[in-house]
Amino acid sequence: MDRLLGIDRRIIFIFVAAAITIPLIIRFELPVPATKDVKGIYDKINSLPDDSHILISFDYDPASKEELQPMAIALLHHCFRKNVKVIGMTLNPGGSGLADKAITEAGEEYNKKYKEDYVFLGYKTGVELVMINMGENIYSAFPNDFNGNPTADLPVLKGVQSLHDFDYVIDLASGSSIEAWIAFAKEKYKFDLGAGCTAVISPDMYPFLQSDQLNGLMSGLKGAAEYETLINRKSSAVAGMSPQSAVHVLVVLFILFGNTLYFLSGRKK
Amino acid sequence: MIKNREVSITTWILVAFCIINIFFLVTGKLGFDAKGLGIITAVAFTLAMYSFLYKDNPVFKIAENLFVGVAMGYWIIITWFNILKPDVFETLIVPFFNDTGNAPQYIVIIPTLLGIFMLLRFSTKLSWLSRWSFAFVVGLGAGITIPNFIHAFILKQLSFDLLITSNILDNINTFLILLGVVSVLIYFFFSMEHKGVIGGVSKIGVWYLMIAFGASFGFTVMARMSLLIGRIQFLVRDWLGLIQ
Amino acid sequence: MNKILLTFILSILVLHNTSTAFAVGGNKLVPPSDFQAFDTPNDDGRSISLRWPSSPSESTEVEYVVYVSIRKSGPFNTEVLRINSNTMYKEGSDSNFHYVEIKPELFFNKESVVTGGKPDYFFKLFMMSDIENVAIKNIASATPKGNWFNWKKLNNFIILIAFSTLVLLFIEHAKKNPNLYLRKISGLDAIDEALGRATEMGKPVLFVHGLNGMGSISTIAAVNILGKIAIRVAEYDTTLKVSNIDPIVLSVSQEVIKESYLEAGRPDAYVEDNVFMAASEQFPYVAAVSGIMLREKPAANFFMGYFYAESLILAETGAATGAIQIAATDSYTQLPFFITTCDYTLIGEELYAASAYLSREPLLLGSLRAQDIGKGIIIAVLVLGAVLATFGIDFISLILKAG
Amino acid sequence: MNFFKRTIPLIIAFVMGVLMAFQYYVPHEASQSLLKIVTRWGITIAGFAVFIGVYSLFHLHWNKIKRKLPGWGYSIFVFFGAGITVAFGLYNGGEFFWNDKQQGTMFDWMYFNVQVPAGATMFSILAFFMASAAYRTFRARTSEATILLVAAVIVMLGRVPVGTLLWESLPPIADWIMSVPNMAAKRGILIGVSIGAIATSLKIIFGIERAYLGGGD
Repeated sequence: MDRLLGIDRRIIFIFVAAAITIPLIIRFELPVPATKDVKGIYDKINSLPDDSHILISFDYDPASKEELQPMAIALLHHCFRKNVKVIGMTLNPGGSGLADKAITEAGEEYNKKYKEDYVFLGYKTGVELVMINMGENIYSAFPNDFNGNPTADLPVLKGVQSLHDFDYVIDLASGSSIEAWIAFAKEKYKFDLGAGCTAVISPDMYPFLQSDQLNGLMSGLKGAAEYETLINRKSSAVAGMSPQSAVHVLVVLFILFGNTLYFLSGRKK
Repeated sequence: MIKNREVSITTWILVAFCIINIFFLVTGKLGFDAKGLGIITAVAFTLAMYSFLYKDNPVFKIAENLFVGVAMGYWIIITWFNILKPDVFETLIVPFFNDTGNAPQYIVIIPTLLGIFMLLRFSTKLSWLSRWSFAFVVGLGAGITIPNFIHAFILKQLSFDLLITSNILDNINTFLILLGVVSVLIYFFFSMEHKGVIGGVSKIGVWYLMIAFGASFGFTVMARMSLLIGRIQFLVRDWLGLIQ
Repeated sequence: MNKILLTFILSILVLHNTSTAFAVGGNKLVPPSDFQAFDTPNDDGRSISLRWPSSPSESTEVEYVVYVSIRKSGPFNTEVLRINSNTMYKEGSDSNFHYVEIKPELFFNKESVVTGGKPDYFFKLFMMSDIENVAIKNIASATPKGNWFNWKKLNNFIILIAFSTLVLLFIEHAKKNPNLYLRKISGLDAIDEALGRATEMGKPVLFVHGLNGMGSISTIAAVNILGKIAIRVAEYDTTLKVSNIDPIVLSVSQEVIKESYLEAGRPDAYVEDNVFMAASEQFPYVAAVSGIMLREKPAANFFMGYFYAESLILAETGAATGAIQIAATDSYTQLPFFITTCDYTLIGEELYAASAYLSREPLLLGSLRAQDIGKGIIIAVLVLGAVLATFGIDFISLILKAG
Repeated sequence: MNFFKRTIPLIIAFVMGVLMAFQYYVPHEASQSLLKIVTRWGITIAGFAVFIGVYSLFHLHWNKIKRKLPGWGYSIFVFFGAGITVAFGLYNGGEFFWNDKQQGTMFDWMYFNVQVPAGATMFSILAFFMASAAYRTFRARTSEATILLVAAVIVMLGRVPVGTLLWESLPPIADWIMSVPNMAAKRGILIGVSIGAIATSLKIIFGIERAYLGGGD
């Protein structure tokens, strides 16, 4: 029995790789019903009239790309379909390239014009300082966009003076930026805030959902898959749900198996 | 002996990697351009990182150190183009030397100086000047934190839902939430011994904490698996082209 | 802003009219009996509040429109508001009053507004349906003024003052009386037990620092605990190895341990090389520390400070070598992994409490006590508030309403 | 000299802290302008922090190379990676760094084909270790750990599509765990941590907590 427990961990690694690769290649689809929290964001964007302004803060970097980039793309597709004006920004230097790519590619797909229908403001550091400065005056925080264009005469920002003027703000976060957005921006400048985050931090967000400080939450790849289902544009996140299911079952089996052996062997260390 | 085996494993993997890529390039599956070569580079880095799973090895270490360097380089350049250039260079320095139609904004001198002072932290003689900058930023942060936290994380988080309504299920949940918040707070209460009622409630607090940590545990497993799924999608789809 | 708002409103109007053009028939509109304008309280001096009582002829087909002018005589041709007549009721007025806040300066060019001081603004309210428009007779006027205190935030301000006083008081108190009571942290007993076992087995003890530098409270707390562990280790004559990732934490740890050995009367037993930089990057750190665990098989592992994703691999490797493991971290996302792989885990603030308990530093003790009182008040308020609210008394929720 | 090294920073922190805390309660335009200016300055100052990161990293690896510490050879790659990225960034596709940032340059190529894949892969390695830990070490040693593992298993299965297939009630139970016990505990933690953060901020403002000033007086 000890030998069974003491197998080389590399054998377990092979199991994991197989549990993910095989369902990806075979491709079987599982239903991904949307939860209430993801629907909160979807419904909010759906309710926005044409030419509303939506701010998306891409506060993640490549380390969380696989969870948050599909989410960002699904969200952008929904916004552009709804003819909403999209303003992007980031508080994470490593995220600027990913954000720029997502926003530009989605915009081009819907024949939207940069500077008129969407803009990427780029990166600023200082987290809560940036938020408060944007809350007072967005042109003060971002005098130029990512490509160096002065923001003061951007048509896409017409009618927006500060954070309060945005019809909706969404934070896509891999760190503690959602808390900062709540404390220093949403509560201070009063606007609707939704969030998408890595699954690691999403359990910590539930108090804010209950207190309505967040009106919706997408957690991890599953959240992205739900959003893809809602906008009917199934892509990499939905495709990822079958391997996700398979590997979860594998991990649960490992836990059960390991604990059974542990109890059978008299709980010795 | 083991070392020899590992050297030969590495060599074989490298050879296989080269053959696959040459095959893709020759058949035109990957273009001999920035995109095709980019995918090959990205795959090389992905696989180099995964080699850590076999054991810590030079390939992993080289890839990791390169990654750290590139990430730092990216941070420097992005900070230049997004912060220092628009906020300092173009508002203060360019108008000072060239007539751009805008007068230099001399007020920017203050934060610029404080920013430069901050870098003096590494000097032995002038490091005390860096304390002025840190004091400014840290004091500012502390000042704005207090009232905003009281508002958003304390007052807003205190909910006084009715414990008795017509919906029994709601009542139970409301009670469980109240019990949970209170018992967890009591668990982190250090001025009283955990005995008697306090001890009992703090024990309940531990259960709540454990359920919450279980939830975080499940979600963290989910997160890491999602990252792996994303990478395998990249390898199987973008590189090998096995799926669409 | 103006234009967009207008086109937006127009578009709604057009849509709206096509469907309801024939809905209203012949009913005369009864305008509201009153219309008031006043400076919005608790604001920065840009907005004016308008208030008027509801009218019986309100419906989805009827709109309220407000025009503004900077002269009492008009012309009133700048539209500042157009709403459905059965929306925007004043909160808590049971739909008896309408209430809106308007920032009039947004509707005027800077030049047209009289310079020097804030001008008076004049407002005219109309009730409009497809068939008729009625104006409310009186023209309301007000001047926006900036206010120097936001009374809605009074509760917040009182909390700030009260809590500051508490913190300062208790730190002073703890300076005079360092024996302030603090409950025993159960994980601390386990430390002695683990050190005893290491001594019996003649194997080293490994202390693993988290990833954060000296600026983080968790690291400071970890160093405090390390100092106490080092005293015991010196007394027991065991080997203590300390792995670091930050050079400053490294030198601080070396100092602290040297002092502890001196305090235990065994300065000769201190070996500087046992406190070392394991690596400078996250994953190499994992690899290096895991390597030490596998090679030297320490009898006890301590993980203290702030950890990130590496916690899992470290604790797993340690568990596999059969060491007693004790973790202490305030990194909540990593706690689940420590709890399932370690024998004892100090959760969150228990780390600070443990460091205060061991070091008896007034700064830590005092602020911990002040925080406890804060928590105590919140617990009392939560329980009392819920009970009172159940009986229909919402006094507590009113005074604690976030403004 | 002590006045400049010690007193002035404490005064700055105190004045800034008190000013900004009180500013929150003052809605007047003057107070808003102050907030705007001060946060604007803060952003600019924070921008310089990149150089602190640069210095720490390079200093560390430079020391490794200089002292020929074990594994010093790998440190060269840090300089190499940073060097070419910065060079491409400054070259800016032929426009050089004093012009606006160009799209699709070698700098972007480096980002998308080195930093993105390596960064994204880094933490996915943990997926493997998590599975192996599940097999070898996640044990229900105590009643606490048992509760934790049971909750984890329910959530893990309930949050993926396969959960419904295994048992229909699994997803609702998982949702209940998330929004009732998990929510309550996380709210308790949040309130406790916020009180701690407020206390730390107060100690900084009153000059009791000085760790941020760095060592040496």
